[in-house]
Parts: sequence; structure tokens; C-alpha cells
Amino acid sequence: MQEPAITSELVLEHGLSDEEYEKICSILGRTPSFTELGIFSVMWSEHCSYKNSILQLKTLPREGEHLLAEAGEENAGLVDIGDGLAVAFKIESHNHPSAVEPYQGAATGVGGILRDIFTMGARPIAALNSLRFGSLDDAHVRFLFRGVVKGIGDYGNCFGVPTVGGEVYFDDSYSGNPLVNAMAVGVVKHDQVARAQAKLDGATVMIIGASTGRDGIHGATFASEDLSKESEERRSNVQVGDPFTEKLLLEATLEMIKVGCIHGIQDMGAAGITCSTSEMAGASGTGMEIDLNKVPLREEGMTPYEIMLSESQERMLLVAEPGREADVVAICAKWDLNAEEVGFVTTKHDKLIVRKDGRIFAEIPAETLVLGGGAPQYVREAVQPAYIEEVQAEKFDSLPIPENLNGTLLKLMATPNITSKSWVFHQYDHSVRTNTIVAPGADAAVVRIKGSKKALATSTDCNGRYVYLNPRRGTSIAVAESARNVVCSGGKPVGVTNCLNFGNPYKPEIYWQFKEAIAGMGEACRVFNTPVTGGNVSFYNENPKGAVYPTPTIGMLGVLEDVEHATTAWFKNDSDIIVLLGENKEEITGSEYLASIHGQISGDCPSLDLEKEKAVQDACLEAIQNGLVNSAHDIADGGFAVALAECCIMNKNKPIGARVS
Amino acid sequence: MKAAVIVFPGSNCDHDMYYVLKHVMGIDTQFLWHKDTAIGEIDAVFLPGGFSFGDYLRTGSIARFSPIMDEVIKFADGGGLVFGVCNGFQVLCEAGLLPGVLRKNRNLDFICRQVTVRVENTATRFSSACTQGQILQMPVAHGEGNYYAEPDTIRKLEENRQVVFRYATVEGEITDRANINGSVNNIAGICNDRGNVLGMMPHPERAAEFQLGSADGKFIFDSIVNKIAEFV
Amino acid sequence: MPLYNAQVFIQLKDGILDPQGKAVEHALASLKFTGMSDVRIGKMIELQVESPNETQAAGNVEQACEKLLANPIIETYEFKLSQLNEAGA
Amino acid sequence: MPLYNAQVFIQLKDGILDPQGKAVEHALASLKFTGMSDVRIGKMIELQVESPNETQAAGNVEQACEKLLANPIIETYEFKLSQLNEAGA
Repeated sequence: MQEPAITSELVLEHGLSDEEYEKICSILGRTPSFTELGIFSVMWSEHCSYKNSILQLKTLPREGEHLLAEAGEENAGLVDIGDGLAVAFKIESHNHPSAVEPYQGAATGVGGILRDIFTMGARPIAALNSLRFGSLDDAHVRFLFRGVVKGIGDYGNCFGVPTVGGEVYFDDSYSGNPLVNAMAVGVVKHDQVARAQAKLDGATVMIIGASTGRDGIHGATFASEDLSKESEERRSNVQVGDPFTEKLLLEATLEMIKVGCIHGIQDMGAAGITCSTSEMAGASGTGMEIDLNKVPLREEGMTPYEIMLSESQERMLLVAEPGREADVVAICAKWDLNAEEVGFVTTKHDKLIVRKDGRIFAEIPAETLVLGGGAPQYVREAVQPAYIEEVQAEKFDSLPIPENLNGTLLKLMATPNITSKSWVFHQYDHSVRTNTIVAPGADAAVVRIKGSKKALATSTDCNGRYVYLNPRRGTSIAVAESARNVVCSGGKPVGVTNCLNFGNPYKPEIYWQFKEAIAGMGEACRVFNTPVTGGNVSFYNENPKGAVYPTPTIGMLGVLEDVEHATTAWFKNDSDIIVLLGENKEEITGSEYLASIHGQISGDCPSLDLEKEKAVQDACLEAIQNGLVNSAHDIADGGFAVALAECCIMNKNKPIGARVS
Repeated sequence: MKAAVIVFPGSNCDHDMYYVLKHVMGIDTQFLWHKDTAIGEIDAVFLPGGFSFGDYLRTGSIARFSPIMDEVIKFADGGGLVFGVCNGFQVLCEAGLLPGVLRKNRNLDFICRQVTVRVENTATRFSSACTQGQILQMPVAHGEGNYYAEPDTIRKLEENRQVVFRYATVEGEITDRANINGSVNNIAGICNDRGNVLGMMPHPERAAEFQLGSADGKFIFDSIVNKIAEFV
Repeated sequence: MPLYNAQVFIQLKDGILDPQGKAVEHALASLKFTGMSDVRIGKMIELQVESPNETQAAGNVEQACEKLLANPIIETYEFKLSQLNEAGA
Repeated sequence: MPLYNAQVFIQLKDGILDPQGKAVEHALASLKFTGMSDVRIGKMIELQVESPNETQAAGNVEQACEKLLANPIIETYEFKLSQLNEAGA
């Protein structure tokens, strides 16, 4: 089989710069084969290498005494919550595939994040999703929105994980480039934690799960280019999710970990076999040799390039404990899954060697492919965009007060960003696994852990407008709000995962937004003592009109020492006293009120005193823990009036009035 | 009393059912794998909710051919108690142990929310601990719960009082608004003519503890335990 | 052994409500497709059948429909067979 | 105005994973239906089209498939038209 010759167009088409190509040649000591070019292009793509973001991400607080895994070291963050239990949690984006095929794009996003959790040995017990779309008046936005909600629901419901929370925002800025961020949370006993390692010389490498097809080839690089017309043509087969096979993969994986026949395991996400083999070997400083003839294929005539880059879903790469290969095959057979030996680990060299029909198609030092190893790392030029000064100068303090305040409040309550999203989350099964204590629609979701008195509170938050108007403080607010939501539900914030949705990093104004946002996130996380345990960066969220709002979605994990502390937001009893914690300032810049009533998205984002915010949150949590509180609600979009109204009407069976002066 | 919960590939409420039977009701409970070919010394078999075989082709259409189902049919014909919830109800219909079929919800979407059902017949092994007309709050979570059967089958079900639960308003009325998925006559749960097999779409195992928002589901599990005690 | 291609068409029995068909009909109207009515959604299952001859192939497909592919309570089925290759090709 | 009956057949493109087809194929094998392979599940949409002539009717159905009935990214479609009654009947 003859591979295409390497030409400069081919290199460019693979998204590699001239310097990067030269670096490849110096690593190999020769020009790369076509398959090797594909492997480097996918591993050094923005999506896998974080090349334009890792140096910034390293400035975030990533240690904490409860952390069992350094951020980025494993597939998901791992936090010790006592009782011999650890919680794995992570959030990831599937924005570009969802813009092309919303149903499958969103479904495979959920599938991917679930695999990141159970590859660590944790059983997923909660899923959330953070979605952003253009305006609902646009028919195409409605098409994307319906497809994404149905895709998330069908996948999560069939897999059997409760979808318990999240958020949906509509703003013209996201039209043409929706944001689909999926989060998952899982629980694992300390002695059942699995690692993505490949340390044992001669250990067998196996692929389990679905067969390999031409799904989503260029998927990884695909997410690293603007979503323009050319990328439309180059779109190859869309990735299709099979939640039924994923459920079998979950049960088989947990069973194998339990009986101890797995040395190391990693899910196949972006860049499929390439990423899992190189990351497992690269992280362990070993080599890996695989034979593509043994990979179960779904289509005929697949080339080594296609097999290595395929993003077929529901597959895992594992290294069996020596001598336990038959156990792996037996357990997979019970669950009707492929389990094929495809190669072995070696400590004699540190290369990833890929063979097909007895011929070597790739021989690359594994470590040079991976993040933290040879993958490039850049700091890009950052320039403050001109709009920042203009918007932050506007005060709007002479705006007329609307005469009909009730009418204004009702109008605000009806805006898509504030109105109840029950018509969305009623399509998600949020009570499967019978752990859901606080269901969707609250500040944060609370799920109990059977066998322990503790419970978990989770929330995803980000106001893209605030971050657009003031990237640093806007991002601090996102962290503060997520922590506040967890606290209002009775949980103590313990860790953050983030999904950083930004435009093209090669544009200095975008990179400035990114740098400022990371700085703001670090400041807030240090004050709230919530280390960043990992997450995902999604650049190139642009559409022909320009970049979407910078949207660093925050996924916050909180722990309730006692599930009885679980608190909901709606008012409970007649003559209960309402207490406002913190100060209500007359700030309307950047608010939903300003946007939907006055049609202005401008002015600086609201002020934030991190120390004060921490004090307010600590006071609220302590009051809850001492049983002084019947309900607690955070004041966010729509401000004080909306927060009060929500507390009155959230409980549909028992709406209740309130009087404040 | 000994109970068994059947696990099909794709069942995802098997752990939930097991937890309620063993830890809430204190019943000696075990799992049965869909490929097993014997039920053993069991008093009551439970078919849990989920997406057996991905609900591909039709909900329950493939699970119904699992080896264990031949045994379940024999067990039911022998008078053993069989209880199917959600996907379990769909499998029982496909297997012919219960009449009718569960079709796509009227609004074509998956629905997960708290509903109220009214107890129509307390003279069954699944509702003896309830009172006539009692209102039970419990969640539904399904995409295909729209019960249908030919008119004369429906007439027989009504005449034999085999309709055990109906979707109702909080006040106990049977209205179209309360009909969450379009089922004929608001049917939420039926039993076979002999009264030893019951299928229902709402999830009593998700409403057996106040901590989850309602404990009404426990009336059904209490009924099952009381009736078994009488027999054993 | 000759190879046949079978196309199985599964439709709702007449008189059975078809909410999906109605929803599509509604959507077509809102997209200004005039004159389109009576929309009914069914399944088409395609498969290949290895069988000594066409009659046996048809018998097999019939059996598959009766046992698994169609639900007799609400669905009817029909199928078409076409030979794919010559015997033993 | 003449009335036509349209049968639209919608299938997944080649190479696109068909989990449902795979599951049915597996079920047929376990039910001892030997020799059945390459199972693919698709949709059949039947509708009636009022149109001055067959060409326009075909054009309308084609448009309906492109805009709504099929998802061009992962599905292909074909359709058959048959006239139901004489003009104005």
C-alpha cells in the first residue's frame, strides 16, 4: 500500500506550522511517513496538546490536600472526600461536532466525558451540561438546540446516569457556534482507582469495546480550526454514539478493575488509538508496539492513517496484568464486547511502533507526542481589545427608572436566560440511581452516596457577558457564583474543573481575554481554596461574524458532610424571616436587565470583593450546618428582584408570597 | 421471602430495585443474569427499568428472547409473582405475559417528572396495602410509556379490574391533563388475569424513601411482602 | 449459496394514531410545503439473507418478521427480495 | 388537482455506525436465524402530495427530503411516486 508523499500543502492541511514540521523531522531524524504526519498533527493539535494554553493553565492553583491526582496527570480530577471514597469529575466541550450534527455531537460529548470518569474506576453518579446558543428567534438555532437536548437526553438516559443540573444561555454571540460543555461526576473507592499507565515490560496491550470505523477522522484537528466553509468540506464521517455499548463498557471495565486484571486503562477520546497509546506510554516513559491487523474494524480497506486517527466511540485501551488476558476476554465476552490483544509494552525503547501487514508505518518516541513531553508550548501575543475601554467607561447611571416595575420584573422573568428550564431538563432522567436529593432547577444538584452519610453538590456556571466586558473579574465571578450555588445547597466547595471556550488564540485580542480570564480564575480559586483539578480548552469558537463571548465554564464540586444539610431555594413556611447576606449595590452594568429591557450589553461587569464573598459564603454554610436555614438562594442573573420571585414560585405545589422592605 | 432482580444488558435501574428490596424492605434479594437458565428458590421476580439492548428496534423486543425469560414465563404460569417496572413492563408485554404494547409518548419526548397515580384495585398482590382510590406520588422516566391495546383487550382489562393504577390529578380525577404520555384510559399499571404478574411505567423504587421526595412507592412493596407472607 | 437482499417495510396498522406522522405533517406545513397530507412514519429494515433458494429465503424473512421484527398488535409488515449474486458466486 | 402517493426511504450513509442494526443482527443470530447479515435500520415515510403534475410532485418531495425529512449529514434518501387518482377526481 503506497502512502502519499509529504508535501508542504499536506503539512499545512494537517494544521502544522513550518517550525513544527521541522521539529518533527529533527525528532525523527528524517521526514515523517504520511501516518506519522497524521499522528503528529492530531497529537500536536490544540485539542490534544493545549499548546497555546498550557503555560497559562500552569499558573492556576492545582494542588490541594484532598487531591489524589495532579491536574492533567489523569483523565479526570480526583478528590478524596473521606470514608475511603474519592470523587472523579471533569467537564469537556463538544462544540464543533455539535455545530455540524447537533444530536450526535452532543451525544458523543456525553459519551466521552462519561468514559473519562469510568476509565478511572469511578461509577458515574451525576451528569450536568452547560449549553449556549444564539437567539431562539433563529430557526437554525432552534434546530441545533432541539438536537443537542435530545442527544444529551438519549445518551445519558440510556446509559443510566442522572442528568441533574447545568445551565442554558441564549445570546446572539453564540449563533453559528453553539457551546456544548458536558460534565460528569463519579465515585470510586480508593483501592479501586485505575490509572492510565503502561509500566510493565512485555505487558499485553488490548483494545476493548466497539469496532473501529472512519468516524470523525480529523475530529481532533477539526476542533482546532475555525468553523468555516473549507472545514465543512473536509468533514468526514460524523462520530456516532452508542450509549448501549457504553453501558456494557462501563460494567465490563468496573468488573475488570474489581478483579484486578487491569494494569492500566485509558478511554479513547479525540484521536482514538493514537492518543491513548502515546499518552499511556509517554506518561510511563515506556515504549509500545501495536499491530493494526489485530484491531477489530467496522469498514473494509482502512489504511493505517485512518485506523490510528479514527474517533469511533465506545472504545478503551488497556494494559492487562501479566497472565490475566484471558480474564479480560472472558469479562468482555460476558458483556458482548470485543477484547483484542493488539500489542505489548516495552521498556527496551521508548517508541510507539505501529505495524500493519508486517510493515512499520510509524516509529515515534512516545514522549515527544504528548503534553508535557515534546508537544510544543507557546505563549502568544496578548493585546487588550479596543472595545474594553469603551464598554468599561459607560456607567448608565442616568437611565430612567421604568414606571411599571411589576411589568418589567415579569418581562425579565420571561426572558429565555432567566425563565424556568424545566421544559429542557424534563427530557433528562434525573432520578435514575435513586441518589438525587435536590433535582434540577435548584442552585446546585445534590446527590447522596449510598453507604456514606455524605453527599455531593455540583453546579456549572459562567456568565459570558461578564467575561466579555471584563475577562479577569468576569471569570472570578464565574468561580464565585459556582461556589455560591454549591454553598446555598449545603455543600462546601472543594474543587473546580473548567471548560475554557474562547476564539482563535492566534488573534492577540482573544489571547488577552484568555490570559486575563485565567488570572481571574486563579485569584478566585485561591481565595475559595478550590484547586483546579483539570478540564478542557476549546479554542476557535468563532463564526464568520467574530469570536463568541469568552466563556470559561466553571464546574464546581462541593461536599456535604451530612446529606441532611441539603438545602433548596424556595421559601418554605409562613412568617419565615428573609435575610440578605452581603450588600445589594445599585449596579446594572452588564446585567440581564440592561440587556433585555434596554438592549444594552455594556458597562463594566459587577464589582466583586473576593474576601467578602468568601465571608458571606462561609456564614451561609455555617448557618445551614447549624440548622438555622430553611432555604438559601444565590442572587445572580436578574438580581435581587428575580431571586426573590424565584424563591416564591420555584415550588409549584406550594407557591408562597414574600414581603421585603 | 426471596426476591430476584433480572439484569439485562442495558438495564440501568437494577441496582435501584435491588437497593429498595434489600436495604429498605429487608428482603433476601439476588441478581439473575439474562443468560441464566434457572430461577431457583425465588418467591418474586422483578424486571427493572432501563434500556435493555438499548431499546433498539422496540423497547423490550430483544430482551424478551433472553434465556431467562423462558424461565420467567414458566415461573409466572406456575403462579409465581412477577413485577415489571418501566422497561420491565415493556418486556412483559413483548413476552406476552401482559397484553398490549407501550408506544412512543404522545408528545414524542422523553419525560422525567413526578406524577400521581390512583389505586384502582386493592384486591391484588401488588396493592393490598393501599386503600381504594388512594393517590400515590412517584416519578416516571420514559420515552415509550403510551400504553395501547386493541379495544376488546381494553374492555376485558377494565371488566376484570386488571387496571391497577391510572394517571390522575393530585385530587384523584382521571383527566387528559393528568395523562402524562397518552395511554388509553390513563392506564399506568395492569396485572394479568390471574393477578400474579404486574407491569407499571412509574417507578415505585424511586419513591420508597422520604429523602427522595416521596415514600408512596413503599405501599406497593409492602403489598408484595404481605401477600408473599400469606402464601409462604 | 445464493445471497438475497431483503427490504422489510413495517408500518402502523390502519386506524392506529401516528403522533410522529402528525408532527412531521405539521412541520411540513410550517415550512410552506402545501398539498402534503396523510404523513405516516414506518420502519425499513434491510438485510442480506443467505439461502438455498428464494422461497426459503422468503420463509426465513417471514419468520423473522413474525418473531422479532414486527409487533403484530400495532404493526403490519411486507418485504421484497432481490437476488444479489449467482448461486455460489 | 392530481394526487400522488410518495414513499420516501431514508437510510444511514455507508460507514456511519448503525448501533440499532448491529443489535437486531445480533438478536436474529441468537434466535437461530442463520445466514442473516448486514442488517440496517432506516425510515420509510409515506405521504400524499397534491400537485399539478408528477415532475412538480417529485420536486416538492425532493425539497421536503432536503429540508426536513432526511438529515443530509448522516442520511441518504430516495423516493417513489405513484399517482392515486385521475386529475380532479
